[in-house]
Amino acid sequence: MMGSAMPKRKPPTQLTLVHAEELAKKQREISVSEFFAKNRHLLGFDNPRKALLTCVKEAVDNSLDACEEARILPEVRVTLRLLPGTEDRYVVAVEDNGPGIVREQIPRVFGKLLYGSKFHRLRMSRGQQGIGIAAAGMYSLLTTGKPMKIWSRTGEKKPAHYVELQIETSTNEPNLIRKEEVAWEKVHGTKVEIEIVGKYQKGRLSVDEYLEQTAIANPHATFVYVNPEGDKREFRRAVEEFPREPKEIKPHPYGVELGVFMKMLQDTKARTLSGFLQSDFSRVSSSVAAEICRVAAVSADMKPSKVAAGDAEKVHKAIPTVKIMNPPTDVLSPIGEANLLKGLHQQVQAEFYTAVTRPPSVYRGNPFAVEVALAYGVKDWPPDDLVRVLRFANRVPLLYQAGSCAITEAILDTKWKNYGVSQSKGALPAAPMAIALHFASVWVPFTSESKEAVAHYDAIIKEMKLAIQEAGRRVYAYVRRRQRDARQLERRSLFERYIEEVADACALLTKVDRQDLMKRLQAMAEQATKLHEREAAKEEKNDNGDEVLKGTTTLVVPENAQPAQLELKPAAQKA
Amino acid sequence: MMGSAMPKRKPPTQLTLVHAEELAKKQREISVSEFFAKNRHLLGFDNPRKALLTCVKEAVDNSLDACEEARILPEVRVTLRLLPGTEDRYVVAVEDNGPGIVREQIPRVFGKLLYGSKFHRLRMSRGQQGIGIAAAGMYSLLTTGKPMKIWSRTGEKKPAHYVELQIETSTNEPNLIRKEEVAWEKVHGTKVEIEIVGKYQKGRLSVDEYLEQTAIANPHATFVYVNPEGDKREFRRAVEEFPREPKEIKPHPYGVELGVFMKMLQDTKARTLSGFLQSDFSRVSSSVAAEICRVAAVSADMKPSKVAAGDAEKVHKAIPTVKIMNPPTDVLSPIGEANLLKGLHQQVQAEFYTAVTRPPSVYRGNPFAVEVALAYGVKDWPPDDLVRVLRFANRVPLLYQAGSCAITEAILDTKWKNYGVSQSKGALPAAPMAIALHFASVWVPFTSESKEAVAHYDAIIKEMKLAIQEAGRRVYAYVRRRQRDARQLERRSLFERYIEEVADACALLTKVDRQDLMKRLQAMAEQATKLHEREAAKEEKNDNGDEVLKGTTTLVVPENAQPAQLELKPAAQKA
Amino acid sequence: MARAGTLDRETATKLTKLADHVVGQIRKKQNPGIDIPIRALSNVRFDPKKRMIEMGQEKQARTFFNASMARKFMQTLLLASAVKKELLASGKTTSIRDLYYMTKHTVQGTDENTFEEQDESDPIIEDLEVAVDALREELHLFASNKGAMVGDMTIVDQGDTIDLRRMGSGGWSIPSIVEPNLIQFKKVDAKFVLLVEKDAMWRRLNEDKFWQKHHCVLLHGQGQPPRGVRRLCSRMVNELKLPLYVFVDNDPWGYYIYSVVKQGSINLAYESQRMAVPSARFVGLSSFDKDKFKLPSNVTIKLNDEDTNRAKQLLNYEWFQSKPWQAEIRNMLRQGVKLELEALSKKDISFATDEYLPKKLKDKEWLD
Amino acid sequence: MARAGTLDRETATKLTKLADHVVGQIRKKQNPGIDIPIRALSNVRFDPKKRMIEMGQEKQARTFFNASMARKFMQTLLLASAVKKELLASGKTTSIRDLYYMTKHTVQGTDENTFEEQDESDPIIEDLEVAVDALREELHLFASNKGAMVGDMTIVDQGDTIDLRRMGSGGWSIPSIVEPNLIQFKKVDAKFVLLVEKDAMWRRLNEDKFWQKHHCVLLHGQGQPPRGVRRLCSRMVNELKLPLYVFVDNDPWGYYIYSVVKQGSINLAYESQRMAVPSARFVGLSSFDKDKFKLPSNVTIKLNDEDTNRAKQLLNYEWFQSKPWQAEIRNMLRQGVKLELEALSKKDISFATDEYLPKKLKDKEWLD
Repeated sequence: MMGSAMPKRKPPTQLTLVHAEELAKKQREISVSEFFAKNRHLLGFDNPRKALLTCVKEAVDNSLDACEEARILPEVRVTLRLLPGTEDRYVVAVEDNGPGIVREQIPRVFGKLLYGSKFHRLRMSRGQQGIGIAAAGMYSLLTTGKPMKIWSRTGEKKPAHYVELQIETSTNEPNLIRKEEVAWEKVHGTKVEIEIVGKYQKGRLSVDEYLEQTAIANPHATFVYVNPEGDKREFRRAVEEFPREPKEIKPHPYGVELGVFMKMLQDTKARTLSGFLQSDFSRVSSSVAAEICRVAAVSADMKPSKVAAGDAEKVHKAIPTVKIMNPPTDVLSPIGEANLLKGLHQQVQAEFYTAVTRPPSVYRGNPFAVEVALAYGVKDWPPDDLVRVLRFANRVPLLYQAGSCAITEAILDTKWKNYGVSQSKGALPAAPMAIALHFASVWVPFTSESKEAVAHYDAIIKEMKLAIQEAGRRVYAYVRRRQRDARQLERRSLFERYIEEVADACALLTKVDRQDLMKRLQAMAEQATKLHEREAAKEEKNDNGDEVLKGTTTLVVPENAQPAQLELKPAAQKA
Repeated sequence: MMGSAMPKRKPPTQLTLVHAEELAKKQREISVSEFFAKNRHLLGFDNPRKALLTCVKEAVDNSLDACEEARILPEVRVTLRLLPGTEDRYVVAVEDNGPGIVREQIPRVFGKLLYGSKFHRLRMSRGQQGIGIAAAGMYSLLTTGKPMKIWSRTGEKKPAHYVELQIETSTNEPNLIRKEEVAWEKVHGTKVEIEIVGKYQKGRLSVDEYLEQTAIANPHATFVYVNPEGDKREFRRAVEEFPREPKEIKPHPYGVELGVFMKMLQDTKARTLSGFLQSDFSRVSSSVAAEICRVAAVSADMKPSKVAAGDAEKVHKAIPTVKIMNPPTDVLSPIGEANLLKGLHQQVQAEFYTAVTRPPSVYRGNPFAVEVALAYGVKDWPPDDLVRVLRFANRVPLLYQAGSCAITEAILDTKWKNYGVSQSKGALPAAPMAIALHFASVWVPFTSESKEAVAHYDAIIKEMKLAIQEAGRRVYAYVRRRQRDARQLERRSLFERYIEEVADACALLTKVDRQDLMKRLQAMAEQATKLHEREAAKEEKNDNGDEVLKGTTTLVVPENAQPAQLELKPAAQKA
Repeated sequence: MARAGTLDRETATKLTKLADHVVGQIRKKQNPGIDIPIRALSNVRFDPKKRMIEMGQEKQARTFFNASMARKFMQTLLLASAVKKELLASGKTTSIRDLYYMTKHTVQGTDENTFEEQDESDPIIEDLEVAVDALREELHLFASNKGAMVGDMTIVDQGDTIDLRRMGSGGWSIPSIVEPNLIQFKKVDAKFVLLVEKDAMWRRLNEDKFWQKHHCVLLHGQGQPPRGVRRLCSRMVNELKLPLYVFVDNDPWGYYIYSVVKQGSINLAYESQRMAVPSARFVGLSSFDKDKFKLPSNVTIKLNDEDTNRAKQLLNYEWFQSKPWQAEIRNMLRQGVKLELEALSKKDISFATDEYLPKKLKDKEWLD
Repeated sequence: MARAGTLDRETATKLTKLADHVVGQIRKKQNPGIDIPIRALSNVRFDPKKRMIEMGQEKQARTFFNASMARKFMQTLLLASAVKKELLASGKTTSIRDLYYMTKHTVQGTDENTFEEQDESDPIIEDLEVAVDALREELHLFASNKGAMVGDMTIVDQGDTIDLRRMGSGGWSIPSIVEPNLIQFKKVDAKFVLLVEKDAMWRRLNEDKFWQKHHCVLLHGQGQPPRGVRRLCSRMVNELKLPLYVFVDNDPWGYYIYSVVKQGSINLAYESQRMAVPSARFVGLSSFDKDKFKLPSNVTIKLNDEDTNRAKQLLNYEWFQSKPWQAEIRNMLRQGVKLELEALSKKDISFATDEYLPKKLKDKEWLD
């Protein structure tokens, strides 16, 4: 059919033949390191300033993850040093008190892309893809040619190891340059030093901002930060408890795609379809498995690898029609309403704080939870300024690409006018307000490997909006309560204020005794005020402002409170 | 020092020890297919609608690349078919008249990520990373579990091969399901069929739009498109010549980073530093190499692998101080001003067209060229609408992520008010105008693997802005000329129009003869108009509008021209 | 100076009664209140027999011990006492702005004023008018002086006899208060009253001595006629039995001016009894005049959106339901243009005096 | 009807001369043009001796064969011929809006009108006034009627004798054209002229018969006084040798009204000769009156930004350079408040009549 539709042309057959084989000779495999070396902007190494931040971020993420897996309260030290005589050569050093890394693993963890413990499991952690810190090393190699330096020790009775290594991009394998046992005062922990071409600048999108926000989302961690000017800042932990330990989880049946499902059927160790559904997915009991097979009209006892494509499709179609419990709550480790509120309160001075942690939900078979903390009435707010948004994914602050992040979209999409906050079309709301939103999941769907923005899944945006709306309702309740308090005060003195005017006018018009009239009116005013307080109480009952705030994690700062005097006990906590 | 800054705490040593080793056991290598299967939104498979477009795009890109390498004028047929009885299952078929693929290569080309001929060389082509078509197959597998079907034939005397295959994600290797020789009426060419979960919708971001724009950027290709409703559209080629063949190139010394430079020193086959500089880089003659070594104060005869780190750094620092020619023009294959203008004229009806191809420039060692075609006075333009932007990279239209693309930024950053076009702060200009910008390079720095936006390199944005500014100046010249024409026309009739009124008034006030006065005034009006034409000519000389347009690739459409009557000979062409 | 006549004594009594009622309630320990007829659209109706817009019977109690009303209650009594003491007692009149200043003072023990802005006192004055059933003029309050009058008649204004036949080019400036105790009509030779919307047309007609030739009273209100002009028209129609003709632009605003003169306005419905002239007749301009009098097309002005909307509203008003009026308004909408009085000058500077008005009156070509 | 007197014949001659000049140029094959004195700030100056704002000597030639001037050239001649034919010849007067309608028609062979909007004809009328050196009133054009007058004087208006002592509460409505051929002064017992900004205060003073007790002429201009009122003041001052006192609000607008009455305005500088009254005196309100007359503080109104900017501008005007004026304006700025005439009523309804004005006049407490 194409022949008739297209103009006839004698094809140069001979040339083509040669060419197809020539072409074939050029085909080659590409190493993943080669790929990312060429595409390093994908990993957050777009420019020197961002590269500096990305190096710090990847190292700190690894430190925090390691500490948490080992149940150690993290103490992380970040040092930035400008090499003397240069304008753009920095040494980034990150040191933790984590469990350390066993000698044999050090080269691959730091010198190989797509290597790690976090990719092949569904478990909430900062790192996910096994790229981060090795990519920092690769960037260092590309820009300065210098190897990474690693110190690590796993315990009191173990020696400390010192390693220098480079990644070999053409093979994606580590290249060990030096290794030795050294003396190190730390009992356990890891330190990494990377030399890169970078640029240090304070303010928005800086290492400083990243650490401030990291402290908000990790109130159980202590950070010490020395910037290139030698200034030291310490962010002390606000909470002495460990966060709940995140657990590994099987995929949830909702949202698993047909092709993936078919592959799982081939790969499973289970011997029956029913057993496969129970063992390879979370929240599938034997009765749920039976119900799925019944709806699909497929035998529950079939050997999974023998399930025909047509039957697999029937089973896959049956899954959404069967009610299956949401993934268990305890696999995620949200920051928690009280801790998130404390974190925000330490960074932002405001009148009113509230926090909401949503129950977990599911997207594409992955459980996730959304938390929002909101500070309203921020001090010294420039008029008409848009709300400040702090984005977090698995406790990591997201600084870049706000515009393409689902968190931004959820805030934009919320009808803020319903909560008494002004908002222009398509813009963030304008109010003296900071919103921190934390997205926690066993798998965060980032829009790129540089992990700067959460992708737009409907299920995710819906949960985010529910959390934001709840926080919005509370802000509105607070604003209304404040207005009501002002009204009540006024009502009390209102009648008394006007008694003299009314008595004067009546006396002038009717010649009655002014003093007598005033006495009578005053007596009535006292009565009336009481009456009005009763009415006001009724009115307030209709206005569910207080009802909204009751039992929520909310903190109202008295008007003249000194920050130091404040006791940080949120008004009430949810169970 | 950390010990003193942080609160003392007894570390749980024993636990840690165990943990470091436990952790080590969990470390595993990650296959690149596993990585992208999980992160498939990175490759453009975010949702069913976009997935459909991405499948078509990857297949069409491959077809066009193959045809061009074999110097065949491409004829590509795209068919979308909705599987009967379903709402979201589509079969995408793309068939070309290219050179075909030899049998042995078919599995790896279609069934392995990061495999291909285009990654390891610097040469302008559509595909770059060896991911595209295999990723489409992987998406098909994930959503429908169905294999890809491939037909290919390399010449008249060769048999046609039919292959069905799937990618094995855990190993990133192709899994052959069926292979056989078949009868095929095509003498040479390739056809691929992929079954996916998708969504077809017309309008913005559709397959239709993608093919329309592809036709603009590939005026030498013919496309036949059958949409799921069975409607057939044909985009006939507008040009019968091949585009200039792009050439492979060595990296240019400007912009090569220190780390990369040091690695190249290790890997080179050259025996001296001077030889290395000449053979492994483009545009380095022996005298340029000598000058670099002289500035660096490093011996030109050193064996490259023996060059110490410090010396390598000196040489690297010397490179930017030595004048080196820009990469050769002929490695790139720009569309060309005349062809780009023709392409735009076929898609967009307007009053004025102009096109600018900039001379090649360099970013990070890669030559690139920018071309802009602009249509002004687009017909039936909704008032106050923003300009329409068509983005292209290596002849491929970019539909998504306009907001994060360097092309958009370059247009936003241009001060359109200088060219008589209104523009709000931070917004695109508002005018009945379409701008097509083509970025051509041996290596396009996309912001993500889904190849939707060009990354923001200063050198790139600068070139883009220069091209846009040149086009903007021409638009302004055209607008001024049009205004001037209108003014002249008006001036001619102005005096005559009022003669009667003036004569009437004078006659009424002074009793002179009305007819006599009119005759005198008419005679004077003729004189005056001539005088004014002289003055206008003087004025025009000062206004360099025509000067700006002289010698440019520009087309002005007469006001009442019928599209069919138009002869598409641009006014003048640049050498 | 005005004398405190019977009318003023009656008004004073009304105000005293208001306060008596309040004092009585206080003594009975009831929440003291003033009943105020509601001045909203909901309490207004068109009486098709009387052909007037009138206020209904609904009232609202303004009580003192009610947080949202306390301040207004105080203000109502304050204004009532000021009117009695400062104006009725002295027989003087003043403007509503002046009364605002006179009653504005600081409430003792606060930094609050009895009134903050004139915007606050103006509606309370209207409340007081309806609450005690006394027109603004009876409360000795005047609006701004607007409008002038000449004609075949003599009047007495506060004792001064003024011959309106001998007022030159300026005319007698019509005051805001024209109640019978101040203004009386004498030696009336006029056969009708002609109310002109614009002063330029009035001046043209006066210069042409239209009133002399046609024996009429000629007055204008500089646009929407003020209370004094409307009240004077109403008095001439009722007391002298003269017909009233209204001469306005052909646009929705002109229709509206006519309709207010004729049946009163919605927001001042309580004044209709004394202000409205249900027998008033509309002598143009009409939307049919352009054809009838062959006016050139470039004297018309396109209706804007506001005009069109306003005209469509008028179509629905009860008092514009007669067939001729529906035809008139629909014709304007159909043509999409309006016409100003000045358009008549296009034919001839004295076209209105010499042809247009004489023809309209002779042929009885008015709308009712 | 006005008679075509000497003045009208002179004006007609001026218009003819204009056209003669144009015809002469055409015959000499020169580009015909009309010299129009420039009415911009650049061509205006304050004459400190005469104490008037006057127009300078700069002129611009408006020629026909110039693309940007052709239309205006045509319009100027068109208006000149209409004034002569329609107004001067018939002795009638009209409004500038009317003249716009009268001269608007389609230019033959085009769909263009001679004027599209009144905005186009108004400035051409002003051009014509200065080009032929004839005031608007001499061209038989009037502005809107505004303002009223009573007082110890009789006038003759177009032959009608009007006793301003017997005008009741309304007064004589001041016409726009008050040239001597129309209005004459008779039986003048007044000793001075009092021009009041607001009609409410005028009414108060009239009700209190201030003019009777103090033998004066009392007039108001309803805000910024219109041309008729200003011209009448100028004539009374020049012909009857009466002093003029100006009584306005204490705000920048009040200062401005006074300054226009006294030395003319910048954009109508060419009228100063006939309009301005350099001897006019400002009797208040002054920014010092609040203390002097012990007015309560809540009658003041805060200056807004526009007030403040305007006051600062006035400080720089040549005609406000005298020490007392600088003190007056600076005191207003320092206090940050303004004061309306109504504020005087706060003391007593007739405070202005009985105390304020008598004291100011007796103590000669005016500003000059």
